[in-house]
Amino acid sequence: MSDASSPPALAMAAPSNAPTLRQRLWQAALPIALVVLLLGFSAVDARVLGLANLLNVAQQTSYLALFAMAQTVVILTRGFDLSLGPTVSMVSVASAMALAAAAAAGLSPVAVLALGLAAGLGIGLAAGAFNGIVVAFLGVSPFVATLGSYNIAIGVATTISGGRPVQGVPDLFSDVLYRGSVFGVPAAIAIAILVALLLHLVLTGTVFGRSLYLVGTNPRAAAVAGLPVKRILALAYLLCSGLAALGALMMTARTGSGEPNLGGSLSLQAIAAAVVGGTSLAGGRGGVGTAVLGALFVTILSNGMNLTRIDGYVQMIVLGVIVILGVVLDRARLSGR
Amino acid sequence: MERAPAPAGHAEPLLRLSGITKRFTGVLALDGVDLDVRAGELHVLFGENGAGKSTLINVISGTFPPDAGSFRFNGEEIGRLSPQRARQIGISPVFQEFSLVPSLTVEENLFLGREASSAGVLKSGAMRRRARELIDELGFDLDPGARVDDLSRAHQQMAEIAKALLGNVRLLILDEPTASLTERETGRLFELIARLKREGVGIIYVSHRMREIRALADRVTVLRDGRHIKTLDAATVTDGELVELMTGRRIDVLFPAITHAPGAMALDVENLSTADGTVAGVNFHARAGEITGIAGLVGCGKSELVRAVYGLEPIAGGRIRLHGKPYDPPSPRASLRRGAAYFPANRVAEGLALSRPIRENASMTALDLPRFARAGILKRRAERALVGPIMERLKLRPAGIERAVGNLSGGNRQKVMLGRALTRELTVFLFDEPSVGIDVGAKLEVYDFMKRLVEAGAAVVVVSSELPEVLALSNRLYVMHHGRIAAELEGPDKTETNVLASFFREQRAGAAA
Amino acid sequence: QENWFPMKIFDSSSGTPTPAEYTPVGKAEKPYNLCVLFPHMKDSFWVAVAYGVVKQAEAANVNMTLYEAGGYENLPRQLSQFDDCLASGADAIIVGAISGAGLAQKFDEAKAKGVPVVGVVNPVPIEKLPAANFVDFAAMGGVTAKGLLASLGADETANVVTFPGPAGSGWAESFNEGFKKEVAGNPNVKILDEKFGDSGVAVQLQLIQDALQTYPDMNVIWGTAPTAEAAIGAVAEAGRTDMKIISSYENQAMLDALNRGDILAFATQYPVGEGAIGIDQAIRLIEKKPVVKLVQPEAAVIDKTTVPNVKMDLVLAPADWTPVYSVKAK
Amino acid sequence: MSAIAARRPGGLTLRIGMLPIALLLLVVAMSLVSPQFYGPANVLNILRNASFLTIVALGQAIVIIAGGFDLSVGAVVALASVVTAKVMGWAAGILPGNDAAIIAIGVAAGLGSGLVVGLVNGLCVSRLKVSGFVVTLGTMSATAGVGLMITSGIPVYGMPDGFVKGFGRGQAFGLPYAVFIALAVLLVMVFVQRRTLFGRYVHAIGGNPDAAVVSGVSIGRHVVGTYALSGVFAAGAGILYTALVGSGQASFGGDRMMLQSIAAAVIGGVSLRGGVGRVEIVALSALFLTTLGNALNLLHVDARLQPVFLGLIMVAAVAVEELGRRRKPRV
Ligand SMILES: Nc1ncnc2c1ncn2[C@@H]1O[C@H](COP(=O)(O)OP(=O)(O)OP(=O)(O)O)[C@@H](O)[C@H]1O
Ligand SMILES: Nc1ncnc2c1ncn2[C@@H]1O[C@H](COP(=O)(O)OP(=O)(O)OP(=O)(O)O)[C@@H](O)[C@H]1O
Ligand SMILES: [Mg+2]
Ligand SMILES: [Mg+2]
Repeated sequence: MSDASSPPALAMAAPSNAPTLRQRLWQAALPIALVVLLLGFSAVDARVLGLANLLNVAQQTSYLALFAMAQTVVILTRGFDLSLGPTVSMVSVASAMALAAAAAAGLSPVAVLALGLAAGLGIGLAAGAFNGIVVAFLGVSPFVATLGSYNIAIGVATTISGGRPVQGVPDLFSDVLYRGSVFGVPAAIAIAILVALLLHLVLTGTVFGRSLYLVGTNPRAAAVAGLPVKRILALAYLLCSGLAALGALMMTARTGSGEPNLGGSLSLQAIAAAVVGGTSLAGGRGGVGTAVLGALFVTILSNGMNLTRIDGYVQMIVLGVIVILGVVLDRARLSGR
Repeated sequence: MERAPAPAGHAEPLLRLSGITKRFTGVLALDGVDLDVRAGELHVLFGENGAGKSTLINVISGTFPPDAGSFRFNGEEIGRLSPQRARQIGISPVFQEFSLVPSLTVEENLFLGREASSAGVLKSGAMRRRARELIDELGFDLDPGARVDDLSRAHQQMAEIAKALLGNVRLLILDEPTASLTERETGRLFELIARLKREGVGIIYVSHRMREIRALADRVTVLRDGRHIKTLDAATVTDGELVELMTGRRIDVLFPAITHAPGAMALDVENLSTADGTVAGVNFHARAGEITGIAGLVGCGKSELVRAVYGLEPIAGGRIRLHGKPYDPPSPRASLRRGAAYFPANRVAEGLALSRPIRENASMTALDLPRFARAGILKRRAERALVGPIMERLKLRPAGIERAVGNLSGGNRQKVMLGRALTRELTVFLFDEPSVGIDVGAKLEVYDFMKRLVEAGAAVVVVSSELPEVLALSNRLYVMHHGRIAAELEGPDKTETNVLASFFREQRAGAAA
Repeated sequence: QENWFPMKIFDSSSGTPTPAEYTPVGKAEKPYNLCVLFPHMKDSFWVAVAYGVVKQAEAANVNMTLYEAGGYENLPRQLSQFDDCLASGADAIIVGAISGAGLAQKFDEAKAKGVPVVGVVNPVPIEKLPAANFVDFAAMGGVTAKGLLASLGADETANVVTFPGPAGSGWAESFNEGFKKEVAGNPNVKILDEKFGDSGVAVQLQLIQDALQTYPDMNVIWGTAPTAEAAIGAVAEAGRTDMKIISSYENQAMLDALNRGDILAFATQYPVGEGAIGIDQAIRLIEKKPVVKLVQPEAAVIDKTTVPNVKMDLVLAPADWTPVYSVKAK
Repeated sequence: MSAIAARRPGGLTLRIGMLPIALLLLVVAMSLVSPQFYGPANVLNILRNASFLTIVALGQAIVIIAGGFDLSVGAVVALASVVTAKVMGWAAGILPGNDAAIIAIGVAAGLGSGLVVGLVNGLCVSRLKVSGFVVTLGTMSATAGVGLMITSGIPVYGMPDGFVKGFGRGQAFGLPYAVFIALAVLLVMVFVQRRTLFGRYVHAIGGNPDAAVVSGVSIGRHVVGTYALSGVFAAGAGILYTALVGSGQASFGGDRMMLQSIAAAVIGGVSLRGGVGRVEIVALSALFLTTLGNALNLLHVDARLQPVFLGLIMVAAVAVEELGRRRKPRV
């Protein structure tokens, strides 16, 4: 048991193979940083830890977490999706137009809702199919492929909406997807938790999820081992855009209108959140946990800075520094110091 | 710990290591290792996979700083050794995992880190000439302008060796240099080694091939579990003793006696050509219950042949039949479904997902089976229950299937690959260089594994550059040359002389044409 | 800042704009906490609004915190900031909305919580809010069109390419519509093309250069302030002295350019005044004092002839003023 | 030996790539359709705009070839612009009339600001061992914040006429100075890539960092070098923009320039996995992207639909190249 090179206080902690207390602490570095951050902010303004604000943070996190999870699916395969933001805009506009048209046509509420959801998810999946086919079957690098669809989605979103918010979304839509609640949990949070659980099951418990990690770690080995690499890649992009579309529908319910610029800078924000949480852009490492953790981190940071009244430009600088520090912390965790 | 006594009156050895210790997370890779190497001596490092040979070499060449121990080179105490410094003082390593940059040319790689330049500007002409000279001098068939990622592993090995020999060499380190070379290149390398020894260069040599150790070694140091076991004089030690020191047990035979019982035709290839022309009009077949060997010089297309059958090389023409049924076009997934599996030579690039656990790597080829997944949902408990015993059976070390494959030694990585063969019902096994880089004990296990497979009625195809291996294992042996079958040898015809002769015949015929 | 007021406005609470004068209440009864949300602070237009906000908050002795979303592409961030304002217990929220429609749900939530919200500068659905002050962007587009028409000689023709701003922003489309509607019936004005694009000088410059090639007969450039800024150099380089440049909104560069004679005119909606009025409306709402529900500043086109009569301190912040993001009550 | 030589991938398109062909097709087609396209003023525009992009993309390409990623270039363009303008304004106050000195000080400050950001990027990447993507994502945000903080978003004026009228809008041999600067930068970079140790090491580090280390290449120095280069180049583009427009603007560059510079590099054959790419093709690709944008404008394509075409053509160009290049995997 006595291991000369490990710190004396911890030498008895565990057999050499199990993680030591110190390693466990590093494992939890990011969550600990989160708590420290929250406590720090609440020292400046006690409202940060108030129930109202915590709920607010949870709600804000749920959207970003959803998008970060979407990115994680493709980042696992060594890709990323630059078109996520514009896809969100496109879905928002398309679903709002469908909802408005259906409501105007006097369809039953269920039919209106179904039509809106179908239109949104449909166009989202179409974007995913485009990315998937171009990346997997045409062999174009994810950057170029999704930069292409980024431009296309922007064009489609502004063209079909005429560049203006799409009005006339029935209240019903927001009542369900925004104001609704499940056992007292607001809809957005409930949906995000549900998606997180399902995606976690998919990533860890299904052949598809396993394949994502294997393909991301070594695509050639995966191909030699007979995994349908192209199909897996295409499905990853499809799933990514599907999740993005779901997020877009929730955001549309939040705004109550179709917004041609809703996605704006979401692509990078979502990638950043995923990466800060510990997802590796080199593929094969990360998961639902890293995505959610990253989203929480970024959200708490900006919420805290807002509540403690830090100037806008200073916030940008702080955010930049913290993003780097977050990842340094994560690396320290990995190297298991 | 005993050492072979140094010849009297001999000055201090070229290299003297004492008490070298190196720890990786969770693994003590080197535990107080002593080693000395004299000028003009070839010193073999011998040990099982994971014994710490490569780690020791990495320490000597400045890649890893040791955690403890002292280092003297040429009579001088060396403090902090960096790769640059090591090269400057004449330590030249040939790494097991090559130190080549795939996107650069051979020539650019040869000079990497030691470019001829003035004021930061490269002197390309000088370097080109020097590279040409060196390759000619070594007698390698290597194009200095070729990009490394266009080369076969064998040619990459040549480039790696050439790289080490550029510049002033006082201590040459060769980590399994012949693992993917064939007889001819191996012969060239041995001539070179002899010359360097005459010039007073010290050589550290790692190999799992007894024949080579016999032929080359002056002294042998045996490592086990990161510890120095013994240093012996090669002239006075027997193979059996070495193997016993290495493994801690007796191993009498290297190749198991395999009872071949050729049965139904499992794989039948007619007039097969690949799109890139490396395989041209090959006819060949493999029967159930026998091992079919394929031998040939480097670049003859023997790997491409089985890769094409498995579905990894685009096919230009010809016909493949698996169990009598036409198979067109092949793809890895379909091959596995039909019971044919391929075990690639390059395990890092094509075989394994290094950062994933052993368990996932082993079950990778069988995720479509109901025993591992139903309706796309993994059965993780069943997976653990299946993979665990398989790895135990293959004597994976260290045991345990949740460790990342990247932390295993070369031989153990090979075992993980072999483990795949046991995760699904297979009838045709295509092995590409199955024993590259694995130790004697592991080799025996691999051969035993093949023996069990054929004796259970499977068809096994072994592609190998190691002639003794294919000769001993196979029932029938094909010799390939320039993408064609040069000979098919069976029974008493299947001798080393005949194989070499058929290379030779073919060459003469080629020259005449 | 006593000299800003009384300020000439339209009272549009009833639907029809009636000319009126606006005067603030002065000091607030208590140092309330006001939250101010802006789309961004990346040009002198929003800095001018901020100036009005800050000065009025100081004058009224209230606490004020200003958040900016970093650009029109960041609606989700503005939504979060709105939530943060509610969570931090603001007494009132003043919003320069990225998208009025997009924030509509938030307005309902604030109403449900009893927090008054005032829309400033950017249009918002007025029925959702207790008070707002903004000009109709379409009307502003129209104002600039009137300015152009007024400058045309009897037999002069105007071949216009419009550069309204980023597609999908809403405001760019509205300005453009208003402009087009106003010139629609006029046989002397022809709209050759509409070039949407990010409202940065570099992007606009490229669009203008391309347009100069595509439409050799173009003689009017109408667009955002960065458009006009970029146009000055591009037009000079192309040697086109006949080009008329009109900007749909104001900034420091526009004022300088006008004074130098580089541009024909720019429109203004008195952003400093709008910011100040927004604060005052919020205080009135908190204190339940009478408030003008919809204030519309009198938008105007400023050209060489009108510039001396304009109250410039209602148009732009002083050049030496650096934005502050929060005001503490004394 | 000859057999091997013959087996190496060949064919004209494979060696020079699809891009020059695509560019040629675009130019020919546009010249047929629209006479304004080859008008001198338009050619001038294309070349000038391509110059800005080329300069930024060359720095980006070097970073990517070394296995990194520079998201901060857009923010650096903006920062350098406002720093240059501010410093020139300040210098004009203390050295009235001495235009040459004012310009020199301003340009040095602008380039210096880019260098600082580049050094921070490089040091963080090499010291903290954090991926370039994350580091530059952070510095992008921080740099943009600093740029806005300096100016509050308000354009900065007060640069000497010699800088704006003389340099920014000046020409030599009928071409803007920016074109010559871009050309010079390109030539230097071609030389650096082909003929210098730095270029060789950048390729080696991107191609296989472990091999580079054991071969005795010091990684840190060269990684820092690539980011510093990228920062300085982006700053250079920012200064050129400033001279052209006549004011320092925090709105220059931005995400758009960042994405475009990476797109130019990637479409120009630089692999995001590192180790592969040639700067002259990157320059060609910058020219292609600029010409494409210009063509869509000249063709009167609706502004809202332009991105759709741009996206499709971008993907198609790379897909065709990829399908042509598709080769078997090697062991
Ligand atoms: N980078 C590393 N991280 C963690 N463990 C390592 C690392 N490299 C080697 N090891 C471990 O160190 C031990 C010695 O490995 P080494 O590669 O030196 O063995 P070897 O004698 O060269 O074996 P082989 O004959 O298979 O090449 C092994 O247990 C291996 O798992
Ligand atoms: N002298 C050479 N220089 C460069 N490349 C070569 C040379 N000789 C062969 N090659 C490359 O090697 C490829 C085929 O060699 P490879 O070694 O893979 O065949 P193999 O005989 O099946 O392999 P192995 O002997 O390793 O089992 C050819 O396509 C060619 O590109
Ligand atoms: Mg080894
Ligand atoms: Mg081979």
